[in-house]
Amino acid sequence: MPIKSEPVEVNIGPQHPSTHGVFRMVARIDGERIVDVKMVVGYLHRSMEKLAEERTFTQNIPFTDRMDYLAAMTGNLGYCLSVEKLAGIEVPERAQYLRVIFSELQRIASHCMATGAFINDCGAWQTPVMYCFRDREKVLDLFEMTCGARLTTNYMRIGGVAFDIPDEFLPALDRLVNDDLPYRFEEYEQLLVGNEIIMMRARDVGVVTPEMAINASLTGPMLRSAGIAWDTRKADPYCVYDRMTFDIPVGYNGDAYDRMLIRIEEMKQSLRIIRQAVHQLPDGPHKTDVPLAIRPPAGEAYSRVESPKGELGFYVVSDGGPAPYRWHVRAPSLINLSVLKEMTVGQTIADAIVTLGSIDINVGELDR
Amino acid sequence: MINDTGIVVAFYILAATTVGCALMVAFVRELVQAVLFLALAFVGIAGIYIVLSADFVAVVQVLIYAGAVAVLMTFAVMLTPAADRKNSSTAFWAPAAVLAGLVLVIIVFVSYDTNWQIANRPQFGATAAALGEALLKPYVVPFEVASVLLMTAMVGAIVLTKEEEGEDA
Amino acid sequence: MPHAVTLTLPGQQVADRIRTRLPHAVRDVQPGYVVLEPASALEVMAFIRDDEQLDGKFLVQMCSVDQVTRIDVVYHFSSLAQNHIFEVKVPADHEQPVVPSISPLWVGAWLQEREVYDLMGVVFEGHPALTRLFLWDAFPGHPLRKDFMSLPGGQKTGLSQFPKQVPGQTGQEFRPPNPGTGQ
Amino acid sequence: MIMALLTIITDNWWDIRDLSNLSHEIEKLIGDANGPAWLIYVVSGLLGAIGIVSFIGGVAVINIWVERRVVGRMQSRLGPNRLGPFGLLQPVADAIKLMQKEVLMPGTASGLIFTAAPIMFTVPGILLMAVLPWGRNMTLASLDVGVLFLLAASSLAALAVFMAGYSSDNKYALFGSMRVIAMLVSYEIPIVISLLGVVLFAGTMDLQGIVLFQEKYWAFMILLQPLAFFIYFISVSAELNRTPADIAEAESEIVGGYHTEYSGMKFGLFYAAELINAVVVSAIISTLFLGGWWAYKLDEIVPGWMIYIGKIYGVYFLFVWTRGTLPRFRIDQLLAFAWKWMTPMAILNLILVAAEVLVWDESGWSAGVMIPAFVVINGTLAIATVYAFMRLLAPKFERFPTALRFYSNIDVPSLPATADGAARAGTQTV
Repeated sequence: MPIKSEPVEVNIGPQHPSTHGVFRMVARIDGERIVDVKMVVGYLHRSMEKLAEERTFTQNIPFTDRMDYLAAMTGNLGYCLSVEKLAGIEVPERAQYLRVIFSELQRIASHCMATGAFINDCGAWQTPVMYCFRDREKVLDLFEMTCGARLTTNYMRIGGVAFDIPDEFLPALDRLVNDDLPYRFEEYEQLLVGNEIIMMRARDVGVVTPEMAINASLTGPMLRSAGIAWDTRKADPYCVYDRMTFDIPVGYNGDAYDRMLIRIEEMKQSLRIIRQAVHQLPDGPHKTDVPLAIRPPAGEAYSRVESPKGELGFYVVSDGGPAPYRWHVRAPSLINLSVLKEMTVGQTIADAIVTLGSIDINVGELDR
Repeated sequence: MINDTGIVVAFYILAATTVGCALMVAFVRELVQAVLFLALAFVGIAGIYIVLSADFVAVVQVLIYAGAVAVLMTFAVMLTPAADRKNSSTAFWAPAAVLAGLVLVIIVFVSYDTNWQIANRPQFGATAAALGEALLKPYVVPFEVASVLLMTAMVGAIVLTKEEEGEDA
Repeated sequence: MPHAVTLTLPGQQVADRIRTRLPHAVRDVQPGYVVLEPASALEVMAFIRDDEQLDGKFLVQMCSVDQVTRIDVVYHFSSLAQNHIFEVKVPADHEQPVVPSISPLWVGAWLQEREVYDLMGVVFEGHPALTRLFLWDAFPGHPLRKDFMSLPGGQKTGLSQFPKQVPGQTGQEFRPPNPGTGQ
Repeated sequence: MIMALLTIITDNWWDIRDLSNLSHEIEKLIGDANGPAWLIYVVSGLLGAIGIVSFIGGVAVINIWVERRVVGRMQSRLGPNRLGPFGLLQPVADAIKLMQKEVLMPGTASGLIFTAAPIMFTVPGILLMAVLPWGRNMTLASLDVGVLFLLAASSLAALAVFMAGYSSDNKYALFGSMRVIAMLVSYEIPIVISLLGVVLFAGTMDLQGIVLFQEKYWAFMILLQPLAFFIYFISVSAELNRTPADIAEAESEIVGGYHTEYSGMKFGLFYAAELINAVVVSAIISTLFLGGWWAYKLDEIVPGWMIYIGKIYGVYFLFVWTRGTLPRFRIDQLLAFAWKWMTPMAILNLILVAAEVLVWDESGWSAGVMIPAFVVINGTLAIATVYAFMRLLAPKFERFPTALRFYSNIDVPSLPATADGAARAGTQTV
């Protein structure tokens, strides 16, 4: 007579070391296998979209830092681009190059964090996280040097960048990009990529097929790991990305291991972009003068940016007043989770944790 | 040799704990506690072996019984549905008590009947080597038969569980 | 071959394409977007996804805008193969907004529809698990609506601060009593 | 009498190189003062016990510091250095913090088992210490079934884990304990068989005997039995549930494992027991494989037990090293690893050793020839078997991960519209 075992409901989160913030996953498991996954979000919901309706366009910029607090620069950039598109503002060359440099630096910092946290979910007792944090600190020092803040940078303005870069920025950036980080990434390559245990833990875990990826509108490393070569910087080049030559890493079988590889490769590509951008950095004003309470013409605009988590879109509707009439953010973390059920049902809890780590969600952006 | 008082005292303590645990196994309410008392009884028996300076058998007793059989029992207990985890009293306790009383009487009678002599043999040397010799020299056939029996038992167990999985899949 | 830079299809081109299959599905055509008839919205969506010229297989994003007289549900579709993007709106009544759910067609819409329902109150028929996403179920009202916690006259919150009203009239009922003074 | 005892200990402490000197001295002393005969056993037994328990107390405290410091250095950070010089008082602070913490017990927990579990988890660790040889004849109890005694004591841990898991009546704890028991039981077999290989070679099960064997034939056992060492090290690190096998308290999965509900000194006991077990196991490894207190000519100059402790911390560093760097296996990979890799390899090793011992006895060649021959043969065979197993059993991953494809521009294949989302509608409760 087979042993009768009824499924047990297990709560993973909201206060759990490996859910990257207050994200709760209620998994019903039968023995080790997961039967059903239900996710509960909203613990960090600050209703930013309502608040933004009562502040001027410039006052809304700090909101974008607090959404994806690990990739503040790309958040700022996305919002500023959408308002500039709405108001038809021209951004000087130097500001565009600075924007590219800083969003690529932010991508390195965020991917460092993602890789470290992912390996930590595989169980490696904080050692890789410490290495990744050490490298991330170097990038954050550069941010602090220019805009005073490490995490919530609030560096971009509508029409350009808040401050021009100080004199010691370029030599520090040069030292970081040419002498330090390339060897760090090789170190990751040797330590993590060939590691059998990680291959065993991450191979064929959380697999996404290309069709499902497109249908579930996944973006960023999730889409590229499924084998679809799509990158907003290439498809819809904003700022001066069309003058940069870089490659898009694309995976084969859409599992957690491919996503990790993609993130490490993307960090290398970012280095390439930064080198080219620093090489072509022109002089000139870093910001066009835009009135503080800008009143863009009534209308709507949607613009998107390739943030480390995926495609971050801003849909801004204005009615001619100083405040946006409606302000919607396309959060890649939330939409990348729509396939969570396909990826985890049928696998064990340990795999579910690894899958969640590989999606690299950021709860600030998820809950907005 | 420590003179006899030390050994006798040790023996009585160990005997008391073993019998006490065995009784507790029967009477304790919680089934899981019963299993743990069983493990304690096994360790008590190993202690008695040590008092008889049969060290190899004592260590093997701990390894086999306390280490493996007790864990097996716990798995068995864990697999029983939580409802009847209680050490519920069955209706058969009357006949069981009679039977137990009968066995007790027989033991007491036999222990009084035989005339025990202190075997004046020298102190036991290392028993492990002697056991090894005995197993492989005079008693090698029963040793091999026993191992074959164990093997068939294991294979049988695997086949049984295998079949069960077959149905579920 | 995909366009070098993402092309935003003009509303007119999208409308003509839709009209070839469903003549009277389009209510209004604007330069940037197309407004659909809510009744036949589902067939249009299916057509958008399966048509090889529009090829709207990738739902970029969906959200809702409260236009005081009606509520617009805004969809952005894009075709990764041809690298173009276009916008479609489905209007709904302001008091009881009901819009057909596109979750059977796009898996990505599951969470986004729940979010729109949670924050704007638009009911999507056909969505298998339409519950609140961020707020707790007993939350009164839908925050993103313009008339949420506003004067009975439906005054737009906008930039002007709330005029000092009698407490208990506009949302003060959610404020816990002040432990010190007790109100 | 006390003064005489003190003089023994103080003036020629250098000579206390092994316990036997001490017990002879005491015997002579008690003999002169014609005390009762049994007092000698009691006093020397007591001395040995105090020695070992204080060693364990010291080890449990020092190891907390060693582990945190070493893992800290591995992670390019400093590790505790605030309290006391180099943070040496940090473990003391931890101990005090744990002691003064309130010990909580879940209401529905069965009290007796709940309190008995940490004790039962610590006792085997300390029991094992009695059998280990610290000096030439400095062993508290040189049983001639020493190795078997080690296995028996370490098999009790499975029961203690179950008691902890079951009695704390918490879903996570139950998961953790069930996983650990499954692992302990399945890793016991490779341990037994690999130790059997060592015992076969040394001929005796008495640990002191094994060390003397290594001294007689002038070779560490690890050279003669590399495969046994490899299997034993991995299986025992799984038994201790340290990384890469610390699924018991896999914090990223089920938080805390079987000691989730414990707090205060009970948790302190669990934590200390884990460290003590680690030290005891590294002591066993250094005895069986690295020659215990004997180190070629060194043990004439330096007292045996100093070399021994040096080796213990050497092996302990290996454990800390693997703990600091390797990610964790999943439970089913771990069990498959135990049954598919460890057990067959151990049996293979046993067969090889038996054949070699037979050849050695029958042929009668002198040890001078046989020992180097065994070293060479066993070395190559060990590497060969591990490589063969890797080739045979390794999952069909490509040896080198498929490199990513690089696109200079976007390229999206026109895929058919995916399977209708409606099919998924029924089950979806996202």
